[in-house]
Amino acid sequence: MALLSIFQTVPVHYYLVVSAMLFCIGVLGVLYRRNAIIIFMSIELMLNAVNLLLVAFSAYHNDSGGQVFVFFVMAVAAAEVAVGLAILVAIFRNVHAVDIDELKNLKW
Amino acid sequence: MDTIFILEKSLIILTVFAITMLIALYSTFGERVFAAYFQDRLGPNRAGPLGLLQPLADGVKMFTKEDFIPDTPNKFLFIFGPFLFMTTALITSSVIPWGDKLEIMGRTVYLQAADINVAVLFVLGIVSIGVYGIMVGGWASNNKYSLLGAVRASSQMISYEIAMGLSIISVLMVSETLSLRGIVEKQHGFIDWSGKFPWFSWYVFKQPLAFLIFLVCAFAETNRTPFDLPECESELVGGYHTEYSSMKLGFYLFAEYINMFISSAIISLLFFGGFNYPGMDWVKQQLGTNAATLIGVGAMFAKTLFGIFFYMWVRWTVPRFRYDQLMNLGWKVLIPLAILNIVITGAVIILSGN
Amino acid sequence: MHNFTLLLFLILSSLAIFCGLMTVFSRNPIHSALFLIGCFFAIAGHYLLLSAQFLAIVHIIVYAGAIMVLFLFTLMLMNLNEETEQHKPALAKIGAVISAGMLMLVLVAVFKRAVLAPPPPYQDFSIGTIETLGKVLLNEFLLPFEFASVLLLTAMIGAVLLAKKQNPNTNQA
Amino acid sequence: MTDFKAISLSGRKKDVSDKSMTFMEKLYLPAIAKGMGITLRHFFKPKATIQYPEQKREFSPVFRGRHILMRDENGAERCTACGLCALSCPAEAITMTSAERKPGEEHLYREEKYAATYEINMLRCIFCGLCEEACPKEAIFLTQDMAPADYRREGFIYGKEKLLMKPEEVKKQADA
Amino acid sequence: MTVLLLIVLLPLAGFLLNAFWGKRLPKVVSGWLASAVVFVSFVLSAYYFAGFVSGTQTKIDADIYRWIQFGDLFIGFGFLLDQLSAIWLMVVTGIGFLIHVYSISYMHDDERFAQFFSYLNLFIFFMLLLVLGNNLLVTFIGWEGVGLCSYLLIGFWFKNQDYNNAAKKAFVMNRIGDLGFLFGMFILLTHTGTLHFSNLASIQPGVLPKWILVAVTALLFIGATGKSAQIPLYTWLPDAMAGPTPVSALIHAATMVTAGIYLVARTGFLYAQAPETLTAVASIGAATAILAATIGVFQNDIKKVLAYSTVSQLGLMFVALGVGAYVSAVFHVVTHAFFKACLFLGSGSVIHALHGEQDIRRMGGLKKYMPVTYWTFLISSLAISGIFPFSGFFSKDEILAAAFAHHKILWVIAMLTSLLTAFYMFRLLFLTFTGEFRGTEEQRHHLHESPPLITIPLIILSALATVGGVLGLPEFLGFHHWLKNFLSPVVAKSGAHAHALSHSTELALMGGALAGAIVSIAYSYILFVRGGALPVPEGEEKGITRLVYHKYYVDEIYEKIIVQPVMFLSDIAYRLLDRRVIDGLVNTSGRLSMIAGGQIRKLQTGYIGYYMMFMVLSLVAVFVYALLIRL
Repeated sequence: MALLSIFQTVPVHYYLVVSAMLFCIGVLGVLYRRNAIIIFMSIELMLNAVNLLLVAFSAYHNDSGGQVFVFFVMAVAAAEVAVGLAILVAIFRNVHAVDIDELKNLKW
Repeated sequence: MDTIFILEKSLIILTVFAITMLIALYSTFGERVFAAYFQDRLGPNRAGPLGLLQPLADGVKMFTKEDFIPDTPNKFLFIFGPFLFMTTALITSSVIPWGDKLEIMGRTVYLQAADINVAVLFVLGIVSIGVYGIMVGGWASNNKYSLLGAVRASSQMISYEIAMGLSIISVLMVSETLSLRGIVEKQHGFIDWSGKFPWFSWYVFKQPLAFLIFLVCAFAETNRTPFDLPECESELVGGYHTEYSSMKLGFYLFAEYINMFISSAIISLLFFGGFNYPGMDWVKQQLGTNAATLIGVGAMFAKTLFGIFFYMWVRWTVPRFRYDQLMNLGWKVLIPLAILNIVITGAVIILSGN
Repeated sequence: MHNFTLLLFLILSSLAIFCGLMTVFSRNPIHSALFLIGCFFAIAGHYLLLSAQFLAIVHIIVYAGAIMVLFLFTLMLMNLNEETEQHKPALAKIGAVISAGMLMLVLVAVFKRAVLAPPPPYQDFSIGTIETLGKVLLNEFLLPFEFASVLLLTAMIGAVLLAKKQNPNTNQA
Repeated sequence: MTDFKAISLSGRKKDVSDKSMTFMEKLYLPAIAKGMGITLRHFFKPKATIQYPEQKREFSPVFRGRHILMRDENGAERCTACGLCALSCPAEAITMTSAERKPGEEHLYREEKYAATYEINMLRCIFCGLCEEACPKEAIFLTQDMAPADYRREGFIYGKEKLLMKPEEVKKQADA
Repeated sequence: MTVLLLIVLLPLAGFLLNAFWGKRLPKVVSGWLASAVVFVSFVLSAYYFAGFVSGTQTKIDADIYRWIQFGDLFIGFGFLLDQLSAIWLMVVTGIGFLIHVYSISYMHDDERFAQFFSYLNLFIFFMLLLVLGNNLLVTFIGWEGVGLCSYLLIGFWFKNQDYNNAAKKAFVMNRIGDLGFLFGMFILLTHTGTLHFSNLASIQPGVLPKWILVAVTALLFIGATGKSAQIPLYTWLPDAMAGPTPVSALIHAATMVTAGIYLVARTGFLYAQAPETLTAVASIGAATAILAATIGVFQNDIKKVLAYSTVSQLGLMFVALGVGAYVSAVFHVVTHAFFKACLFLGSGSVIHALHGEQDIRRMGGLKKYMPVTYWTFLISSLAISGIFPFSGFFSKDEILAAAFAHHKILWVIAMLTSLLTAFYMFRLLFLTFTGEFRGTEEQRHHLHESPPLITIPLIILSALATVGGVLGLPEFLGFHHWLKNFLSPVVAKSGAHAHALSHSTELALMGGALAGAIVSIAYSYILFVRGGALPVPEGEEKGITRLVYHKYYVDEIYEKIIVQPVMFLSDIAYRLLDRRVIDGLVNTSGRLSMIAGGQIRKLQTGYIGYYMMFMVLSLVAVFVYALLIRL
């Protein structure tokens, strides 16, 4: 059955705005918090904002390439989280903090 | 979407829900009776005839006990945990095909709440969410034993999810579909005459290694003995539900039995042909579709109930693992074995030329 | 029906944004993580709305089932609570909000100017199915797919190496 | 590896060795299957449970249960409050006070002297039966009954009203 | 082509094997491995050579791959094998193999045995590259490569500072010559656009301006003087005797030093168009020949005598080239390779027996201790002196005849040189092998004939020195000059005009030379055997003798007029330019960036939050720019 496109009711601009908002919330989280893990989560949020837009435009252009891209983004996100959290755990073990304002020893 | 369709689906959903609850209810009873039997005892038999009203008595007890909430900063999460665990346990039953089709008044009714084409993935997804119930509840309890139990549960579940998913992949390679109904239909009957030489059509005979891995992982995912480390009494008092009482504890325990039921159902779907039974074509010819389907439903439930029985049987046979042994088994044995199984399956598929 | 879709979209969007904001502003890191999970579920709902069923479920499995569990796990292991967390000075917070708001404004302004092709009258619902995706993934994108697998393997090894406790006195792992 | 052989008293001893396991043993599957077989066998075994209120297990003939103060064939108390039972009791559970029989009480007490009160603390009693042995008048016996449970400690100090043989039992005893 | 490539690559493989795994191999294995690869190369070369002799083999000229290409410029990496290179192939691999075998015994006590063989193999590789290159650039690679190996091998015993200096001297002198070579190539490349021999040869006479031809040939000849030790760049060769004796035999007698001859012969078509250069070549060759011969008369070091003899013989060859007698030059190269290699190896055998003693004043009477060495040495000395019927007689006579035909003065000088040659060679022979032993008792006690691995190459080489003359029997006596016919496809174009001398004149020349040689030998016999004369000790020379003994003070003159001014200039440049200007600039820029870094460093607070804030703000700025300005 040929259902009507979702974009007849929900203009694709809406998705642009929603993902822009999600992205900016992610940016806000990165700037606002000092806990490295929450900053990490905010980065995930930004990635997901982009994913949402990719899927939306994949549907908009009837092209599955966008969804494949989302797939790769997920793979990268998973790898990033695995390594990033391992690094954070290692840092926590050494300095007992995941506060980015305390982790400033790399400036020299 | 016509009204009858909605009505039909609602009926099925309600039935499935009721049956799930009922079976979970009587699993608690069954657990106690079977435990007794394995220990040469009789088990509860006083409430009602043969003790069949015992679950009701338990329920009444649970509801009437004091609902204790510890001094925790996360009261909402403390209440939310069991709720979440219960919900995720129940959601899975929506994609399970309980039987083939019935023909009632010219309509073909499939005995399944929703036949989605990625059902296997759906099940995996829901199972992966299930861990939150334990984590949230255990963390919100504000108790180190609960937290340890929750951490153990989460690491155990996400570890064994991998092996479970990998073992399913080899089944999917044979069945070439992600729909549970499709997988069941691929295991039609009991003997498969279509190949070069006849062989059992059930996947337990085609993928014995995958079955074994999946079975072990199912035990780990449901936190059952010998993988019941998250609640192991001798180390962690009660694990993640140490602080729970009354019906919130009841939900946790109940959800565990629902999980057992669902995982048994999935094992029977994936490996034991679900609602298939030997001679089903003959029965269909002789007695018609509806009768054959009903017998199929019976077969499905028989397999599932045997699965539950098997859970209890194992519980009273195999001792609990140590935590490092558990992780070693998951990461160093099951995952490599599952990957090996995928490779072998792929090789066989390519060599057999289809 | 159409209004129903729009309503669903609005509900999911507001849920996602609310959960996103709560992720940032929750004082307790674990609450942040839980709100982020909620946000991911809303996004998964969006995917379903866009008829990307496979991606929706993979999204749940990967993000909710694996990544966020890892986050929660780490948080619980470190036992980070709101009492232990330091917060930025108010000035920095205001600066953060202003910066993010500026970015938001600029992004919206950019998107407003975007010239898009006319919306398709009919949607091809087969692009989100696992068959189509699998074919595209293993034909057109085979090499990136392999690279992704290598990336994950590398990440796994790296994570194991990093997380391993290094004890110079003993050789045991 | 020292081949260490110990003497097995129970006859069920197995020699323990720490030799490395073979591949089949490492799989554990045969061992698990064997274990499952054992549990399944027990599943079908006859059950050892005795459903108590309905079914009761026979006591052994030498079982020593709660005490009873005997009456003679006429229904008179046999006890003369001589105190030998209290003296012989290792747990010092028995206390009594004696009294002189008044005229007209001959049908109640067999001798001139009788126990006005007779108490046994059932929490102290060890059911050794020495009182039974010591009694010269065959007045106290340990029965096959069990001392029933109670909610209060006082309830376990049995006075004469609990210990004394019921009048209707005199007939039964005579028959026996 | 593959086989050709194999010839070149086998020694390279031997070098790599010995360089990387040589230390782990037993000495015997690494030595024989190195010899074997050269032997296989020799066999393969012989296959080609036989093909050329029988006429079945044709010229090979092919590029292996496009090496340098941009615009019109194209230089391939390729090989050229014709009769001329085939002869050199035979000489290099054949004599190289014998010397390898000889070295196994000679070097067996050295701890860097495998390294020595790896250098030898590398040298053979570069030499083959030099000989087989089909354009000047490939030849130049080989040219530089052999120079490098020469440096490595001269300084092989680098713990001795003198040896190191000798190696450096050889290297620097060669560099000066190479500079000429390079400039010659540049000029050629600029004006012809190609370096391939085949393309250069096909350029018609008159196309190139005369001055270019003269300049190119002169510059190439400067390169040749460096490599072949001619005036003014000859002083490195005697010093190069610091290297192990097999090195002297291989590099400084038989192969590398003939590279200059090869280069001139190869580019003969250019020289043919520049007679001015040819005259210069002949003059320099003659001057070198007589100068080196006179110095040789008064040398007391056995290897130095041979070294000056080599320089002198090379001068003779250049005379032959200068008068256009290319065939004679090549002929003399071949025969010279035989007897000079034999002489060097023989001297090595003597040195070996005397445990490193090189001064002939402390030798004598070795004949009875080392008969094989003596006899082979004698044969080679006869050959170099031009006694009939040894090979040197024929080749030297050809050169003399050609010189006579060209210009009488050249003939006189060449004749004098050959007389002196006969004299000092036999002086050397008599002082070394006859009379009484003048060394210590210790040395006498250990005197012994060398082992077979040393004597067998000596015997083979002396046999070749004896019969080598058959390659070019004189035509005027009615014989067939084989070498001339063999080389005719290559050197015909070079315009080697057959010297129009009558038979009687040639016969007279031949007789005169022979007679002169015999007289010289007799004189030295009277002087050193009968008279028992000994060279005067150090510092007691008088008059002209003293001048000659000190090699005409050439080294000292070079020191004064070239080295010291250069050093002085360098010193000034170092103090002024390097220290002040260049170092100052570098240090100032470094200091500036340090100061700047020190200031900018304060931006790096280490707070990730600030960095991210900057990132976001920059992003905003970029977007604003894109929105407001671009759109």
